[in-house]
Amino acid sequence: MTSKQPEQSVKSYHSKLFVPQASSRPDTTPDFSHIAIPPPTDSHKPEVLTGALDMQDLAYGIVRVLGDDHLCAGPWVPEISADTLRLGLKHMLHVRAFDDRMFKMQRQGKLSFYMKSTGEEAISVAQGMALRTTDMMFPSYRQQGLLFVREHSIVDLMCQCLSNAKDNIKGRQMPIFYSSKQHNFFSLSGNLATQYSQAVGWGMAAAYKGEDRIAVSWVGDGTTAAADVYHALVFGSTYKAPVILNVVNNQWAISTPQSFASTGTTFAARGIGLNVPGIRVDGNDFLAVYAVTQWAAERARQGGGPTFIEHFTYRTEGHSTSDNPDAYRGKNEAKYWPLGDPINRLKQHLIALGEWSEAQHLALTEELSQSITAHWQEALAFGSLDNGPHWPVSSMFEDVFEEIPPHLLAQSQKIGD
Amino acid sequence: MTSKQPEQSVKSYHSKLFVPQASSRPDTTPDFSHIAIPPPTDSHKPEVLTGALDMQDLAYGIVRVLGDDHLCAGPWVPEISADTLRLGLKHMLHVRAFDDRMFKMQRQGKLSFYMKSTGEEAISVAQGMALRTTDMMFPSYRQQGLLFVREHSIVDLMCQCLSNAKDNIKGRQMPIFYSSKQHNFFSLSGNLATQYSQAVGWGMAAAYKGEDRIAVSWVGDGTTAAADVYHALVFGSTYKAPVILNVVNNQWAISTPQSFASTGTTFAARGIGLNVPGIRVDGNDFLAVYAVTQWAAERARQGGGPTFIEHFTYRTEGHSTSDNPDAYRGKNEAKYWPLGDPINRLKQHLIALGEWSEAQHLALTEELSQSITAHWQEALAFGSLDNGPHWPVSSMFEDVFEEIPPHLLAQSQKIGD
Amino acid sequence: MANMNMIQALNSAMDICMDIDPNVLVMGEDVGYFGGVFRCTDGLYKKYGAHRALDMPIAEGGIMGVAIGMGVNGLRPIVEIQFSDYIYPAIDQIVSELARLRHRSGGEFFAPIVIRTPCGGGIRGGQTHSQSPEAFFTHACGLKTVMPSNPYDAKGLLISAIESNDPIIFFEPKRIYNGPFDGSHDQVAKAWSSHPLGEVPVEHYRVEIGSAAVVQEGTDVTVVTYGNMVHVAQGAINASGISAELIDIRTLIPLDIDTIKASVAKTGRCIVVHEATLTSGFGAEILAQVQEQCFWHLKAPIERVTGWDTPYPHAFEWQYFPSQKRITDAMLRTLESN
Amino acid sequence: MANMNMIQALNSAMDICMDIDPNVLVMGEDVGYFGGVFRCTDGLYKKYGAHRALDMPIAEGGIMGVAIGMGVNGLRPIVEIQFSDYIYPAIDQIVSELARLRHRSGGEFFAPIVIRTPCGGGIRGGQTHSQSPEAFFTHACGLKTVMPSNPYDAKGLLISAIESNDPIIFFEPKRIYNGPFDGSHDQVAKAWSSHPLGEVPVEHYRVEIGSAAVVQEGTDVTVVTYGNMVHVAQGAINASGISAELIDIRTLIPLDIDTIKASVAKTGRCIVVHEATLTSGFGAEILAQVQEQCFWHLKAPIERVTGWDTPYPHAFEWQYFPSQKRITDAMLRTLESN
Ligand SMILES: Cc1ncc(C[n+]2csc(CCOP(=O)(O)OP(=O)(O)O)c2C)c(N)n1
Ligand SMILES: Cc1ncc(C[n+]2csc(CCOP(=O)(O)OP(=O)(O)O)c2C)c(N)n1
Ligand SMILES: [Mg+2]
Ligand SMILES: [Mg+2]
Repeated sequence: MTSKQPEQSVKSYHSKLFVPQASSRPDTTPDFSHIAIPPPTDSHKPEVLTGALDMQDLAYGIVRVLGDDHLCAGPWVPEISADTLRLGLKHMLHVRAFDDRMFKMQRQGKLSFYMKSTGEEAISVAQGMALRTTDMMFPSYRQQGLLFVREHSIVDLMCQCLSNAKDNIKGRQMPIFYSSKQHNFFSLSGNLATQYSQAVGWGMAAAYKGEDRIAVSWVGDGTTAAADVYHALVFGSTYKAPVILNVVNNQWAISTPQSFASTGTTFAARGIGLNVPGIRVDGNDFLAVYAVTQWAAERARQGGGPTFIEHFTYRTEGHSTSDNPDAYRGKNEAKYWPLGDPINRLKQHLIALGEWSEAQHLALTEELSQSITAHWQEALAFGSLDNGPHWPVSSMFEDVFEEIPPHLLAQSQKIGD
Repeated sequence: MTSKQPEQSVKSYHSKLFVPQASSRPDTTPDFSHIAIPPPTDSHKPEVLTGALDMQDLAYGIVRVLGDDHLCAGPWVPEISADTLRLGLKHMLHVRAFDDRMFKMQRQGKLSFYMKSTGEEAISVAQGMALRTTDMMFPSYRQQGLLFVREHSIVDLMCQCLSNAKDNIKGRQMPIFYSSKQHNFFSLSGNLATQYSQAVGWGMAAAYKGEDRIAVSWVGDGTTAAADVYHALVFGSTYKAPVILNVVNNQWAISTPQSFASTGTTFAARGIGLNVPGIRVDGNDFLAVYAVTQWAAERARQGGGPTFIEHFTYRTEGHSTSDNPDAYRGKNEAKYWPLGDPINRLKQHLIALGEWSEAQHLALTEELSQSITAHWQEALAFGSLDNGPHWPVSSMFEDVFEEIPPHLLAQSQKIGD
Repeated sequence: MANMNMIQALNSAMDICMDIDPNVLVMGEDVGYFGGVFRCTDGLYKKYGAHRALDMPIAEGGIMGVAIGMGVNGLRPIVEIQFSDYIYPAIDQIVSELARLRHRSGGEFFAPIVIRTPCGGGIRGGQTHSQSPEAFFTHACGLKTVMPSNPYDAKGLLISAIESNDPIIFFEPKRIYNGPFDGSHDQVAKAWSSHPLGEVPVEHYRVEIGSAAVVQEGTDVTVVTYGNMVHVAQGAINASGISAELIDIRTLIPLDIDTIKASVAKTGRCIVVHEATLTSGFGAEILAQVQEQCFWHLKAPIERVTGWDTPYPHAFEWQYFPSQKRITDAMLRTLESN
Repeated sequence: MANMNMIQALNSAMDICMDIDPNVLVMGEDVGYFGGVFRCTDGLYKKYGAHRALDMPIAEGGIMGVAIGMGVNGLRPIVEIQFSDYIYPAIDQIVSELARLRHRSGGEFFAPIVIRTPCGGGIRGGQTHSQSPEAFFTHACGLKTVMPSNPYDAKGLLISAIESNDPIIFFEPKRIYNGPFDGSHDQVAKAWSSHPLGEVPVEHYRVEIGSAAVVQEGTDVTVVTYGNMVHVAQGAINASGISAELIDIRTLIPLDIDTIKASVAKTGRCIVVHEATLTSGFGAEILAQVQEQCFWHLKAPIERVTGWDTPYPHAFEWQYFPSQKRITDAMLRTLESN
């Protein structure tokens, strides 16, 4: 079958095509020094119904509250009690402990897959806390923090990851593809971005029904390129849907740097031309995220339509259990990230306020790690992917439709074959 | 089979959903008085490699050259001879005569369908003239003017509309879905917007090959909502593709006003957040369109990437032969359009320059109308949709693939059945 | 009862459902003020307002995404895709999201959406206004697929679809919007008033999704088809005098295979007709099921009469559109085969 | 000759074609610096540069649109869609544009694109990393659809695809990237070095698109399949001792029906196996063609063994993935049927 090679039709080219660069690759030293980090006092806080163009500066700056001195400053300082901050810190620590444990369990072969949100915990936790529990969340796969805020059972999260008999989605999806109607947490999709325009539709329905609930959705920096993100902006803006559209810019999309999606500017800027205000916020600053989310939620409830929020953060770990980031980015790039770690920053703030101590922190960390261990044992008791028990096999044919139609019934009867 | 009605589950709602309005409906009087028309001297002309954000004002203003006095003014006055202007005028008159004739022929049952570009002739004619013939065009369906500029045979255009034996696309598409590789005019698609990202890919290939050809594409205001428009902006900006991306904002998308796509701002603004400069231009001003196109082409050739141009114009006639605009917009809305008619404006300019006269205009109009009639007779001689001759029926099975595979051969042999 | 064409019947279905349930709304390109390019939503804007007869930006993918979110929030959107040729930008939201939502969420979430879309050729629409993409949707589990062939079924099926909690793709063969069309393109068009199924109850009724109709009984060959082609097949049967049993499946998914089986058990012969391209068209699935379930009854190979595996050509519309002659020839071949 | 797994074979095909022709380039999500999430484009970035192993934004629809434009401008893009489950956002550009361009432009324009995409299950990927959407593409005329089952074919078919002027969807069953997998998930995985077709010429060669392979001869029943399932079927045949003729179609469109016909004419019995969901899967088309063309040879109904009509479930992977047992049972049923 071997045939001779076709002749070379043309010589090689001298390409003029521009191809974006990465912040670092394994053979280069990470360098984020070009990123200007403004002090908290630099940004302004507009009225919630300000026109998108009139608050354009917020799309190109970085809204911050926690300064290098770990104290609050600037116009965005939210009204928030020390108790609430401590609760936020606890949720973040809890998420991190959960992530670490689940990741290890995957490495030990107990889970088929896992994805951490390390370094990004402030975003989902602060946002979850700034929303009302009646608000509907359409998350991507790195917002597990929302479920901690909404007090989802930890055991049940683990059961989902284990696809066992207690998995509320009946073993149908990979680990971390949570769904919880009870917590107004929409079913995760493996297909990136699809939930973004759905959130807009959900918000339109709320407005149509005259309610004041809002919808909130999240995508990653890489995912901003997807059509559904544009659809969300176009439809959201056209009908002034009560939604918050978040971009979690953690600098990487698997191995692809944000430069392949940002077009050399900020993500926050993208909404303005569609009349949607854009705000770039320090995603590792719990208080700033909280404040910006409150502002956007208020705008949505007042009929001002969507806000596009870029959370400037960093994906400290690999994309998932399936990749090794050292193969595509500079070693320890996270250490060079200029905005620090969200947990440490909130901790230092509370300590600076005299509301927290290293000892308390250690104790809480320990307590959470132990409770995670206990929950894991509890979850395992309900079964695991490899060893079961699972839902009955016949359950696979349920929920394709509301009622099982004859052809699926016939198939379900054959499965014993 | 009649079953009883289900009970009403909820009462009715008090909707808070925002729904955009039309510029007019049959029961209201058109009113465009909210549109600010700046004088030609108002805009500035930046260097071609200016950053998108640094020329943002051009996205919110209107670049104009021809003032109310029919004379040129402002920074965008292009270098252009009276001969070239007269040629432009001739092309525009030619397109209009062609459109009028084809429309009538459809009404007489000779064509299955037709679409006019009345009121928008300056855009395709001036742009076509400002480009190099080696530049590749990815048009929508209302840029027939480009083919007049590139001196496409008029008879052959008509043959396409007639699907006759001389139709270069072998009777395969509806009237006006032209394709001309020879004229670097890409095959029209019935699917809106798809050509937009293709143009970007074409431009990327040109850059990859080290050439300085550019690609140019067009969509309508309504079509801007389509995913492919976003794709074109994201990919075009990411790789700085040498392309010009045009939006022909003729205020309507069939029965839907531009307000369902513009999100309450200009279309030109949409590119800026993706680092693509946006320019809104008076689409009925031949000289302004010409100048802006030259600028964008130069930017693309110098490696500056895409420019997003909004042509502010008006669709004077119905969407196509299939609709009656009086059913959905105020009667004679075109008369209220504040930017006039492109042919008349260029004519008045040439007259003001002393380079043209009413008599010449009349003579040219007459001459073109006669030549169209002659061409129509010539085209008809090659056949018509209803009466043929057409391409042989078996040609239908060709070009599905480069070579006809066995299963299609078998089908083509059955067609005699 | 009243005389209605398909457009009026569909309009009546939507009107009734909107009147009953404020969660029902229609949305899509030009469906609001204008009432749709085929006028199916005419009058609903006036009666129910701009919020419930909702004009939308030209982005089928966006329309679907938004509709799903609305559905999750309790509404029952009826989405119009202006031509089924333009449904592809929405395929990801339909196949990856709408179809799978109930399953992937363990039954927690679902979106009760009807996607109405005109399909099929015969109107000189060329390749982008003539397609019949129904087979794509039948391969994506979780969707029901419906295509009525007359005003009575159109209204009854659409009401069932709107009231169903499953997502439904509702194809409307545009060539028969105004009258039954038996493929005789050179004859004067008939109106629905000339057809018994143009008599339509003005009130609410349902036609069950998943049940086929035996259009006319016969003994020698079973003709299985749907949409447009019901009338072309009927024309062929009548003109040829063959005693054929004509089955209008009406619903592709779930397919009423029992009705087909009973017929083929009787006739022993079967042809399947559709306008969509041959390869991997829904005809293949029907043929496969008949073969699997009626093998021992078959006296001749099942034949398919379909559109060709080419884009729908403007000039050769009537060579592409399956003709009475092709159907008759297939019936005869089947009858002669022994 | 060298020992290669599928990944290496595919990589070699791309490397050779890029070396010959500067118009060939690879593009897609993570295909550049990183070399693809399955490593199929590993090393090409280093060898040919960032311009020819082109990382791309996450927008499959945009990638396809851009690829078409490149193809029209003389390039020969090899597009990787990271998982075939994510090909749907690109369907409009594929079906409405890529597939129709040559035809609609009267032969003036075309885009010689290969879309490579990993498909199929067996890797605990759940419903969005396990799909087999090949049937969708077989219904859209103008596309060729290929799915190799081993390294030798993978390389030869991919070279043919890259050098073809027709658009080609090239499915790569990811479960067999690293070794042939016969469905025995509880056994130690085999490597391609244990399989004769893991021996691959290092130089340029082609395997013809549109030709099936008779994997092993047999007299009693014909098993028609492709991709993953070739190995599962082979396992079933070997374990059962049934004299089955195993056909790997390799190309879905155009289908080498002659090879299948010759076999069924001999055996009189046929089963069709694929991993994709049953209804309107490509098995229906194969079954239909066999029935149409071999009716008088058939001694038993043709059976289909396929994935179920449900999304691919995470927990029940091995109840979903067609097993040797299901294939053996179908062969036996077919043999017993008389
Ligand atoms: C439509 C689609 N295309 C591709 C993928 C594969 N994929 C999964 S995650 C991912 C990267 C996403 O990056 P980003 O949006 O930045 O989110 P992050 O992982 O950084 O949170 C890709 C390409 C997918 N899931 N869906
Ligand atoms: C994908 C797609 N959706 C819908 C249509 C139907 N359609 C044809 S033209 C049109 C309106 C386009 O309006 P606009 O973009 O403003 O262009 P104009 O007609 O004003 O030039 C629509 C909805 C289509 N051709 N393709
Ligand atoms: Mg990211
Ligand atoms: Mg328009």
